[in-house]
Amino acid sequence: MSEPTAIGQKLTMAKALNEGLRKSMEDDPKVLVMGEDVGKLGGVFRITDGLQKDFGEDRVIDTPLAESGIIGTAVGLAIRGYRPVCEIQFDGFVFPGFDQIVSQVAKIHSRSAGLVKMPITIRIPFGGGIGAVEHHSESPESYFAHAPGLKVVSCASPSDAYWMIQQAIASDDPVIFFEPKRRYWAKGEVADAPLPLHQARIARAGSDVTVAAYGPMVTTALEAAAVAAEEGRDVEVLDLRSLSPLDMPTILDSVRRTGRLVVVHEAWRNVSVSSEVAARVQEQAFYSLEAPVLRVTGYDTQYPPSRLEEEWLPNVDRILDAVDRSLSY
Amino acid sequence: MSEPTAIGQKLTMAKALNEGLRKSMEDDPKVLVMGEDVGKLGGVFRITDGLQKDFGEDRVIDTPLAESGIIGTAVGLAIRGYRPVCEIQFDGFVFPGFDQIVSQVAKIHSRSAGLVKMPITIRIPFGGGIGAVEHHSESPESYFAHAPGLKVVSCASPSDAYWMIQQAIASDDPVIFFEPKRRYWAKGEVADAPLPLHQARIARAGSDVTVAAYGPMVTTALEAAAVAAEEGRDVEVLDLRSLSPLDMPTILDSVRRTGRLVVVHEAWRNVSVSSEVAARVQEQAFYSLEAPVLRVTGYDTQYPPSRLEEEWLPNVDRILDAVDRSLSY
Amino acid sequence: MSEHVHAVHPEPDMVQLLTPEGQRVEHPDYPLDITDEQIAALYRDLVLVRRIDTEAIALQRQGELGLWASLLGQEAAQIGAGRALRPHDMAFPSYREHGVAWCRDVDPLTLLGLFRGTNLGGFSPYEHNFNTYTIVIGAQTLHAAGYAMGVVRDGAVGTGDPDRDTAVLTFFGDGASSQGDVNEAFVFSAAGNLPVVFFCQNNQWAISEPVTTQSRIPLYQRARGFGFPGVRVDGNDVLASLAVTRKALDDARNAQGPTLIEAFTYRMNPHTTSDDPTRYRLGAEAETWKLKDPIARVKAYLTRNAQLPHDFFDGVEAESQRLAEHVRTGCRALPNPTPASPFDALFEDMPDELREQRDEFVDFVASIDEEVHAR
Amino acid sequence: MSEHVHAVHPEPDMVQLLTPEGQRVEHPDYPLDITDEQIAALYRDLVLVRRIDTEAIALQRQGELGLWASLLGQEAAQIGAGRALRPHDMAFPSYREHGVAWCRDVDPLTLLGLFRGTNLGGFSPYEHNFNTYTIVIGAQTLHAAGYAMGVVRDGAVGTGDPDRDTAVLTFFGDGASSQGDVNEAFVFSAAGNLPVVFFCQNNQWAISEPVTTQSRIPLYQRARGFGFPGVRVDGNDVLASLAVTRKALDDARNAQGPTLIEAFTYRMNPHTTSDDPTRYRLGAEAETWKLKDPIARVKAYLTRNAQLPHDFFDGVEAESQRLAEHVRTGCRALPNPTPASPFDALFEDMPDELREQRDEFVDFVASIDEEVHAR
Ligand SMILES: Cc1ncc(C[n+]2csc(CCOP(=O)(O)OP(=O)(O)O)c2C)c(N)n1
Ligand SMILES: Cc1ncc(C[n+]2csc(CCOP(=O)(O)OP(=O)(O)O)c2C)c(N)n1
Ligand SMILES: [Mg+2]
Ligand SMILES: [Mg+2]
Repeated sequence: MSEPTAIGQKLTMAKALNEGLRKSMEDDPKVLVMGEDVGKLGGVFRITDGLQKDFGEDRVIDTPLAESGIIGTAVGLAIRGYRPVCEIQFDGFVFPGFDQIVSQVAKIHSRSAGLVKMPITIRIPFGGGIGAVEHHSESPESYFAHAPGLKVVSCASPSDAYWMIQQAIASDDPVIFFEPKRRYWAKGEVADAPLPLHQARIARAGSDVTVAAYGPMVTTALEAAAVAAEEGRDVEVLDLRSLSPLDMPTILDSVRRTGRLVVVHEAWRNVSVSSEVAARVQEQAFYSLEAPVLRVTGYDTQYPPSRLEEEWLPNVDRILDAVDRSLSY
Repeated sequence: MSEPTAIGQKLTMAKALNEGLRKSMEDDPKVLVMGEDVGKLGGVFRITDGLQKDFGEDRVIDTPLAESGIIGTAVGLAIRGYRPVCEIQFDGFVFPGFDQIVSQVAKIHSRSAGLVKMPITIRIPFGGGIGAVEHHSESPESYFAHAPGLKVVSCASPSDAYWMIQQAIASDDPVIFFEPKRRYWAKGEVADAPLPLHQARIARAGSDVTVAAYGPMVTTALEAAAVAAEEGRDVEVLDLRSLSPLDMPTILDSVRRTGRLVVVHEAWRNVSVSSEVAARVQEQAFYSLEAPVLRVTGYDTQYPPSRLEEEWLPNVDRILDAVDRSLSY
Repeated sequence: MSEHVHAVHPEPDMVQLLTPEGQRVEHPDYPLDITDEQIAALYRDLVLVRRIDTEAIALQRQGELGLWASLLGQEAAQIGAGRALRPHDMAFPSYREHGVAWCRDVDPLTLLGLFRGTNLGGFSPYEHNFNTYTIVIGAQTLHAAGYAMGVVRDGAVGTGDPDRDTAVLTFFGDGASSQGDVNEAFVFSAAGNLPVVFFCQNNQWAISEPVTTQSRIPLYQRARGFGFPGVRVDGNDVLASLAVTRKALDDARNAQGPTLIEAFTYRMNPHTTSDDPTRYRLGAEAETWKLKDPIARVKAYLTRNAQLPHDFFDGVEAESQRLAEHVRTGCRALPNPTPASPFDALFEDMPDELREQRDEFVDFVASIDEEVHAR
Repeated sequence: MSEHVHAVHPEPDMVQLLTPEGQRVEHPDYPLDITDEQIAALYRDLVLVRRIDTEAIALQRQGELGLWASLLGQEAAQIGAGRALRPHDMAFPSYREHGVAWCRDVDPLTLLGLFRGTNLGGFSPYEHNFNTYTIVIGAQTLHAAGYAMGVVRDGAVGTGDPDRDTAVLTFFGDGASSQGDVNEAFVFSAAGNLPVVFFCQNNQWAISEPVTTQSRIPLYQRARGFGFPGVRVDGNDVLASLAVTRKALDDARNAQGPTLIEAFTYRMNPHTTSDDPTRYRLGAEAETWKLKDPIARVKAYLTRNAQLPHDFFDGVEAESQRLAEHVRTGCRALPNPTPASPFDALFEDMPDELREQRDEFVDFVASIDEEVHAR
């Protein structure tokens, strides 16, 4: 039983994910965890810590070192009736499995005219700020949000981590689950009930400008909002939570109230989730916008050497600057 | 010598590409063509027809059936000083090579602090409308436009096909080259000089609305503009040509004149090239826009069975409808 | 080309139980006791799947199919493998396994939707334990390995209970052997000792590329590198294909792990109806392979050795006519996809934004249809 | 686990030329005539690269490096392989080949930028014919195969001219052997008979996964499946590693095609400085491998058999001290990346939109620095 250790408790996001996985495995014997080093080691971030000990090697599987193999075998397991939860060790290592994700996981439901379910969850620790080497700090969510047949979400708090991972696993559609690795160790209380998986959340109510973020940037956006408040600007912060599908009603409602929107993510700006949010909002709230939708994102370069990442990543200063620019219209 | 057969001639796009490849191979002995069935067969679309006969098996290489292998060995050839031109047989088959493209081809220049060039051209016949089966009608350009380190272009006419393929091969940066397969057999005259590779082109001047398209949709947009003209609406058609980088000056100049923009592509709408165009235009031409940027794209489903593709693909009706909606603001 | 120094020679140790001339031969490792009636049944299978193929090609010529991938020449490999399966075994085909589908009791019409463009596959893998066709080369081999991992977790291997023990059979080509996915499937299956059989139809060509472009040694030897057995069988010999596959599936069910079978055969027709083989191979090659025809040798054997009802061959021919008629009329009657179908099939739980797109598209199509009728 | 039934046993036929006790032994296929001075030079290499490793680990502990991947225990495999290379040969490392870099005359400081976070590699592969580190497992093996395709096209194999004939050597681990890319590299290299040598350091572990998770047979046997030779060498024996790699490189240069070398060794340290091996392996395992230490055996041999200057060992020790000092001070002196560098390094031909982003970023960083100084 895991509730006693989770709901109402103050947990790190890492622990909350671990408890959420544990709960899903307890609730459904078809749930499997698979990936590189997820067994004895408990994953390089310890998210699956103790699961192999408690559920056995048949349900917590250390796979050979091959991402296409991990996703491809998960597809076969799903066809056989299992619910695989695949761990990709780091964001930059999902690409060897990209073909199996976009051409198989995303397509098999359509290929089979809806007769085959793909209840696969692909967990990806993502984002930067941890002083890592190349390929360990990326934000590839936009690639997946473009692909029909995939649902893409990201948690920003331990509570969402605990609940959203369970909802993702329970989903009969494939979910790419992005975990903000640099927030793994931040603590928060686990709420006693979840929001719907694909609903955005008002993380801070405000009236002057809406700042929409997700994953690691929600904390940063809230920090920016706090600073702005001191300077008398009332910033509303949205935690998008679901990147595909987007919760447009919540986004539009906020923008209609504030008339201004700044979208924030670590991912590259070009052809990204923020491009889509901007494109939809300018179309669906054309007359409500008092300023163009602005974006604060990673620059369109390779993720920089870690000694430059603090500056390169969106931060409070750059968000405040965008808020000011938005208000200046 | 290939000029006599190309410049000033009326050629199909397939022949123009073939002539352009031939010219590049004549001009530079380091240019290699590699891929599945590009040799004796000349490719399933015959784009490389006759090249192996004329340049030999060492320069026109039938590779084993493995896309990651094709791109990965092209990287090694580039490091050795060659200019590989890789053919991906169909759009849907590029994904096994996705990791090598986004994590190696796109990154090695940065990884080596600019000391290693990646003059690789990856040719991808793309788009639908040819009555094909699954994976043979897709438009994956948005995935590549998101990745820093890659340049992404698409030709819409035989003349651009002839010149752009040579410019792409001559580029010291990697270029993903999208060929509108359903226009391979349309004929057009080859101009005697090219535009810069990354410059957009006004395909039809107009004053009421701007319709921006690329690849296969340029023809469709021009057809729509002709119909609109009969009904007294003067549509400007932009051929974007370069999807990454985008030629914003040309796009913004047009939008500032017309005040209205409709972006058209076959690709899925969610997190796509049209999202980026809309996001940038609403920011950079905020006060010039009399209507929101509208998009006419493939729907966010799997590419449909071919018996439904004619309706599913953007067509004259849907473009005209968007033009009307734009003008109705 | 300087890079191609080795050639692939047919192996001396290729398993054969029926010669091209129709002589029954024995193989120490693959005893097969089979009655003439059973051989006659295989003959019927061979004739009927070839007929399906012939009809499909004709339908494509008439514009009723957009494309067809012919199995001509590969009937024996597919019928032998397909008939070795038990009902609860699972098969993961590529896109050319019409003969295996036949053995799984999949109505040929079920396969035509994909090629006619009325669906993307559109049938349930569960109904006949036969997966939808997979077009991305090699991808299905990992699905088979994963399914086999599930079989292991279900405790459905090595129990000795024939109704419980389950094997997985997956199909791919000589060209596919170069794909990373196929080799990763070998890795997962060997390391996991999975109950999966890899059936590689080496039809000598990957579109225009000869098998030497993929490998300089016989493909069945690939398995050695991963630590499981590989065997080459005469893919034009239905008896050998049956015996070898049966043995491999038995081993899989008995927790003996994976086997790679290379069925040495030939793609008698173009790669697909869009291909033009005259550009890359000599007609003479096909001529020599005609002498090894998978059906002729069975007929020769039966006429010489079997006591069959006098009208057996006529009966098969008549049945083949009826089947052809079924395919012809059934193909034309296949329902077109509804405008809503791509949207409805995408998810179990459809997001609102997709529902809006669906309604817009359905209205749009309806509006065209009205115009059309208006005219 | 039900899926793991086979274990990997060290091969009896593992090539060894120097026993753990320091006894010189002969191997029929790998005669090595080498002087004691040359062995002493290898000893020096071994000691110095171990010292670089030790210093790097210390620098990581002090926060000067973000991460370090230790080569402890693998020195002999890397020095043996690295010293088998000729200047114009090309090496494609993974991320742990500091010993090979040393043999290529790459200044250790050149390797530290990646781990310190001042660059992403940041050096030219052409300067020492040593490619930048590749972190995506297995990717570099295809680069090596492609480079070898270029070598063939340059007519730089099989000419018999030692200054012209060129071989390519690529490094990867036991875990990497499962990646599709590595197996595709085998396919391309075998089919193309390419002058490439695959050097797999089987250090028994892929982070927390034992090699049995990847393969149930010795990894060198993988080559059989692709039609080229594989050999297992004692990776803790620098002489054997040298002799075996030299032979394989010679074969490659002489157009004999690829070879797979499995260097049987052990990762004595954690996977990287971020890893905690106590969670998945017993210290006792490392203890037994300590007895096979790559350096101790060479020292034992030299002390017993070689006529070296009396101060030889002290000399190496002194040099090692100087090297350590060089690494310590040099590391701290590595220049931080300039704000413009990620933008400037992206393309040969920078698009205007990127130039705008660069200028914005440079101004932004300048503004922070001002604030900082203002305080
Ligand atoms: C990943 C991928 N790349 C390319 C293709 C295009 N293609 C379709 S069939 C084929 C050749 C396959 O040859 P083989 O594996 O021998 O099977 P066969 O067609 O001979 O049965 C190719 C290259 C594809 N379907 N998937
Ligand atoms: C494609 C990919 N997946 C995962 C990783 C994360 N990772 C880094 S090293 C490693 C283990 C590699 O083991 P092995 O190949 O044996 O090399 P070793 O580290 O033992 O030298 C893993 C899984 C990676 N770098 N690349
Ligand atoms: Mg074939
Ligand atoms: Mg290892």
